[in-house]
Amino acid sequence: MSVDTTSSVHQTVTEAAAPAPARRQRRESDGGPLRGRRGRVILLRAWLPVTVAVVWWAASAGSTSLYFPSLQSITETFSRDWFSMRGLDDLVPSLRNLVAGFAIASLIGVAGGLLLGSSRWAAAAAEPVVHFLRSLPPPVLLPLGLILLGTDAGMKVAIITVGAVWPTLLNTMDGVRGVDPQLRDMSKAYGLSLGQRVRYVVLPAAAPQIVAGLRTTLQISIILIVVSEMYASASGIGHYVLTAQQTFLVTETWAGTLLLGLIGFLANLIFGVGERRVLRWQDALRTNARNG
Amino acid sequence: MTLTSEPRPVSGRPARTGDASGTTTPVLEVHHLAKSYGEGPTASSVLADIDFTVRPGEFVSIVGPSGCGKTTLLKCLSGLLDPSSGSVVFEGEEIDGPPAKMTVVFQDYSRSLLPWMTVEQNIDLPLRRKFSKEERARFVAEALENVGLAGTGAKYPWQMSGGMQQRAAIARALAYQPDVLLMDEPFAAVDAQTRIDLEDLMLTVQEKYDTTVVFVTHDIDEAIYVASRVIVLSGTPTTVREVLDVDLPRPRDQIETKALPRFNELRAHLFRLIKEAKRA
Amino acid sequence: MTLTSEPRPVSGRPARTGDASGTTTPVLEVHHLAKSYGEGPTASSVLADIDFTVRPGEFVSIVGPSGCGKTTLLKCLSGLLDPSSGSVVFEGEEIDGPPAKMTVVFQDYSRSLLPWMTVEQNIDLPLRRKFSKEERARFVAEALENVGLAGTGAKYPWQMSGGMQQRAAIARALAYQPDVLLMDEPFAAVDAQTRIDLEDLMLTVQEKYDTTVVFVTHDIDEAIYVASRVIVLSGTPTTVREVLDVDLPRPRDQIETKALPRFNELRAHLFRLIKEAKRA
Amino acid sequence: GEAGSPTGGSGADSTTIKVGTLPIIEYAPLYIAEDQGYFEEAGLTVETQVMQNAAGIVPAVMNGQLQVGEAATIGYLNARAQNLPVTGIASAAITSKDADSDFSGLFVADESITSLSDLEGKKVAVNALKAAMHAAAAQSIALDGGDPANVEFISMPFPDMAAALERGDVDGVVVVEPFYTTLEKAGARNIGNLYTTALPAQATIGMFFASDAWLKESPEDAKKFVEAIEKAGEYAAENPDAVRQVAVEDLGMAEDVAAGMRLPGYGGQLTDDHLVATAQVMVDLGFIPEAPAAEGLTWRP
Amino acid sequence: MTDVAREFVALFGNATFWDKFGATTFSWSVGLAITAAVAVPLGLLIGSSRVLLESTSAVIEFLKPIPPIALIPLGLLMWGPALEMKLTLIVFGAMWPVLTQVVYGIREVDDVALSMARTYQLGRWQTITRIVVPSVLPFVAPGLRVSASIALIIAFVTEMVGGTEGLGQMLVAAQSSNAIAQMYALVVLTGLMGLAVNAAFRATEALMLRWHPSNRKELR
Ligand SMILES: Nc1ncnc2c1ncn2[C@@H]1O[C@H](COP(=O)(O)OP(=O)(O)OP(=O)(O)O)[C@@H](O)[C@H]1O
Ligand SMILES: Nc1ncnc2c1ncn2[C@@H]1O[C@H](COP(=O)(O)OP(=O)(O)OP(=O)(O)O)[C@@H](O)[C@H]1O
Ligand SMILES: [Mg+2]
Ligand SMILES: [Mg+2]
Repeated sequence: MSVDTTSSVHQTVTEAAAPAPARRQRRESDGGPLRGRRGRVILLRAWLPVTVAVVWWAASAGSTSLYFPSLQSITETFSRDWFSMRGLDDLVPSLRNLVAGFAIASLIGVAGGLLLGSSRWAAAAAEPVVHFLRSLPPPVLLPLGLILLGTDAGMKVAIITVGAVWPTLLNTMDGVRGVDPQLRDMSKAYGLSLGQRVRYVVLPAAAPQIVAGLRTTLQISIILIVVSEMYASASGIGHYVLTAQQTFLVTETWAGTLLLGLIGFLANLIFGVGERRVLRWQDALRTNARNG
Repeated sequence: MTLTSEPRPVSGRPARTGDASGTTTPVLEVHHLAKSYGEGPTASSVLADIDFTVRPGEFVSIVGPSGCGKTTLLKCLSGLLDPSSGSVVFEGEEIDGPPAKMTVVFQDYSRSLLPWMTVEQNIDLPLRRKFSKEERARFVAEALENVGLAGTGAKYPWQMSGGMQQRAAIARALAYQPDVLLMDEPFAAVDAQTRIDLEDLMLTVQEKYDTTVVFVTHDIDEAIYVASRVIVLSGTPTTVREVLDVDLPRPRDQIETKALPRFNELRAHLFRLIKEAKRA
Repeated sequence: MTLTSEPRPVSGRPARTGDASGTTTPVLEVHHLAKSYGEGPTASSVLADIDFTVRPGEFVSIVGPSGCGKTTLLKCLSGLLDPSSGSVVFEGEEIDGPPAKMTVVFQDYSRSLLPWMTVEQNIDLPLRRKFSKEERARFVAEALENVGLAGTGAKYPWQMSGGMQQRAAIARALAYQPDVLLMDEPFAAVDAQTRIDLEDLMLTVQEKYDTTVVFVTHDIDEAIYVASRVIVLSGTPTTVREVLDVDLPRPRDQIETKALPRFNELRAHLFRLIKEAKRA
Repeated sequence: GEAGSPTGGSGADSTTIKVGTLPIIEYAPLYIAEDQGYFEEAGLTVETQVMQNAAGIVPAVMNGQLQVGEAATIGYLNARAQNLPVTGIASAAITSKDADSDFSGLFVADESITSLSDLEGKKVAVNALKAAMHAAAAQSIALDGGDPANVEFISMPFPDMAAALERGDVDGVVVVEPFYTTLEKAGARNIGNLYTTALPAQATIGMFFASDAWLKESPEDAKKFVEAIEKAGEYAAENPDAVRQVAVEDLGMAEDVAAGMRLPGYGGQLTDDHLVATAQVMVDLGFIPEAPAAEGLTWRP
Repeated sequence: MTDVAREFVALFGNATFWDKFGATTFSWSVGLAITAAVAVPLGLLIGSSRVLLESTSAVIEFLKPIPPIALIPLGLLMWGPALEMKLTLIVFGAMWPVLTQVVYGIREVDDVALSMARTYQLGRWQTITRIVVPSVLPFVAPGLRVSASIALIIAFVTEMVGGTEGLGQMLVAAQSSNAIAQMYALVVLTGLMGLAVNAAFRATEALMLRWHPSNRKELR
């Protein structure tokens, strides 16, 4: 069950107008053994990436194009550069910065969003600054970061944090503002404490929106690994990609890009596990509404 | 409320000193209450000029045509809405936000339960600040039992029928043990028999814990059966059309009380009032 | 439904050929309907084995204790839920998704209205595929008028009281002019006088357009007053406990009909049944 | 000319050439050719496209959207090392006349660092890694007897270097004008003039290149362009004030800064020899595994 | 500080500035419009079909973290420093937040409202436009605001690195000629542009989401 719930919740929408026989069929096959269903889900998830990879591999085989090397040579470079000690040297600091930057951005985003979402005063005071800051290109912020924070890892974490915090902040803010007024009334009428309101009412109510924001924060954090290593770096994935780009090492650039994609993919898998935990009730509710 | 002696075990509230019709200080006073929604030229006036008082331990019903402002009034009483003018005084102090000793059963019950918590957790949540863990477990179980939901505490609200959700919301309010309980059409979604049981439950609770209850209902029999007074609203903009003293003997009984000629008189009178109010 | 002659102006449905108690083909047949929620070991059976039929133009009430499965049954009848076993046949064909000629007034009225549309737009929305612009404007206004909401069409649902929202949902269903109308406690949130008016409105509509109505209610008087038959459910798992023929003369009248001794007999009988059902 | 778009005479028979430019003083001949009307005389209309580095210009030239690009010699050689189909056509700037007039320098703040080889074990900021300034600094350190492998080079934008040096984030910074003057004024010490140290006299440090396809297709246009640029180079070598004027008018530099700054050398042709020598430096430093083939590094009309 | 302010004011008297400003604003707004036009329907499509969602999730998650900056050389190779390249990169970089938000928003559609749609035979189109889209709007709004600033950032960066017409070019020139004050004047300008766009979004939202609890007039 847990495998397909994240997405199957959307079924209802299509069902609203789907031709009836299709619905009936799906329901019947749903009754099959769990193993079969899980197998189908994996198949469903894998067919497109596998197809893309195969087509890419075939189409690029023996490529002489300078900017579009064959997938084979990319994967060879990939395993040469990333499955090695030197690879670890590049990977470890980048991933550490990513995790730290994402974690801090999430915390600040949620906490700040809660504050700005619940207090009109705070929002009025802080919003102009927020929207000003979030429009500054990180490559421009970078020099500022250098000046303010020096060249060590702290600066890179700060760049990731500052660049990636906004989606979570905005989503939390909007999510908190959108909490059903009926629930607010209920919390007041029962004299729930501030902590209880936040923990049991506001956060769960805004959770779907917060989680959506966190996804984007995660995505931007990974992108910002590269930007944060644009300057003042001598190692790291971003450093690798940028140096490869500057020195026209096209295959290496592709290999680095591939790595970023992989990191994104894996990070989202991990994220999905946590998300299912947080939104379990919502999944259950939707599945329930569908199956009745 | 301060003249009392014998403290009650559970919520520590003092026992009632006299009959509900006695001369104790009112627990709730509504003075020239007016409320309109919106501002400026688009403002629509809902409550015009409402005045009444509720004595401690009293059971007051409020009736009035749909849309006349009963929910609005209850929200003002509970401090959830600020009146446009006039005031609500609770235990001698003007209200400004919901008092801790008061709570509300909302008309829109399905949206006042948290869908991410089981029914048990929903009921338990407001008790956390007031009671120990054991007490809470007992109160939750008792409350569920009382509203006929024993054994369904582990369900989520959205796994329950409309009537069950409504009863869960009532159970939450009962377990909270407020001094003053405002209820907005709390039995609208339950069947006739359950309704009767719940009416009697409310009478028992009110008797036992001396809870003050303000009760909005559309059911005229119910309004009379449970109450010591019925406030009839008419509108709009809404005013108090009449305050009806329900001079029926206590304890009330579903068969006997409703068979009394006086009951039928009150009933007929109330019905006429509402009919007129609606026409107005 | 195909044996008819004289087409009706508005929705093009044929006029009724005989009395509701006649021998026409049923419009709805429920065969051995069972429904459980959940799957595997955690499944909970709600409806056990339900059988009944509804003839065209008939007004059927369904009563039963809170949580027995009335809403579930209505959702199965409307094709919103697939039965776990058994079938629902609508006009001779097994149902598989909501038929075009049928609609539902949901118990959870506040969530069935779209908050981003005014009440007028909410009512208008489903009419767009069926009627011209002028017709729609007329039907919307008529429907609002009928439920006593004339002049409030420009409000958003969340600017209305609970009872007003519920009436708006009813207005939407009426304006849609379905052949079969399923209503789930449609008057639960309105005051006594409005309720009476709406009951009579439903009888008029049903009479005038020959609409088939299946009506869930908790009000026993209401169940009898409006219906030609009352289906009593008991549970759980729920079965049909009794189907009561309401042999009261038509046209019905709020005072006269309810004063009939037969009415009181039926009432008492029904009450007993529900009481027993609840105990079960 | 107006910043960014020196468009010349637009006669009916004039050919348009788009040039990807780097907004730095090394490429002044382009603006001078425009200002002096050399392009117009040759029947060329030149449009410029300001970009940040060779990594962007090279693909745009390969694509054919730009006909000519500017690159530091090292950047160009990097591209050639990967066999990209571009070829050098003209020299833009060469090393300054002598060490004293060299417009590149390595600045330190720490008293104890007096020579380039003292930087071993230290942190040095350059504007980009494996690029011109990095190579010049590393080679200069090597020539001073130090091992550049023991120097930690990091990249940093020029404008931030002064602050980083002051804060002690880095021990040395590698700059060119106008940052040279800024640092000097700020009291930092220059311990080595890099280009003149690292490279042979008159070596090309900035150059123009074009795609092989375009050179094959329109050798006539290329010829006209090269001639105009070379003429402008000579002019620049003789008229430093014209260069300073470009700095102010086309690059947006402040007038006082432009007036006082050191300039690179200009003039001369692009020759294979210079490129081969520079490529050897890159190989020595380990920037590229092997030098690109010597022939075909430059195109002559 | 005063230098920055002076430069800032000076910008407005500078004809080149207005050209570049126009170019940046144009590509940004067109890019954002395309982003919305692509991402919203795509999100609706993917989000409302389990098969599509499951099938595409791996590929999408893979593409999302690819920095547009890494694609600039490829873009230049294919289009040169032209508007197409800039728009492509803007759309590629800015579509993900909107897409993600739409996919999440679809889960929030009330099932009672959907049941209503089914019984009233609203059909797929009406269901999507009248029920799904309005329910999803509160999710799209912050997504679009995030995308707007990402689009602005990408516009700037492609101008800086990829040499397309716009303020980014001015920034590069300012940077390399040590015109620090002008550089920061441009930075402040981007921030203000972001601020202006946000205000525009707020106003539109207040109009389109009038019904949403966050915009209902305070009831107290
Ligand atoms: N989504 C669901 N998941 C699991 N169980 C459910 C769900 N919906 C309803 N049930 C259960 O099914 C039973 C019948 O529910 P239903 O809503 O049909 O009752 P009802 O007769 O309409 O009651 P009421 O009069 O209170 O509205 C209840 O016991 C309820 O707990
Ligand atoms: N948020 C709001 N904004 C504007 N008008 C509102 C709002 N809430 C209620 N109203 C209006 O105020 C009036 C009274 O509403 P209220 O909910 O208090 O009525 P009620 O007496 O509780 O009715 P019911 O019995 O139907 O629940 C109604 O006419 C309604 O339209
Ligand atoms: Mg109300
Ligand atoms: Mg129900």
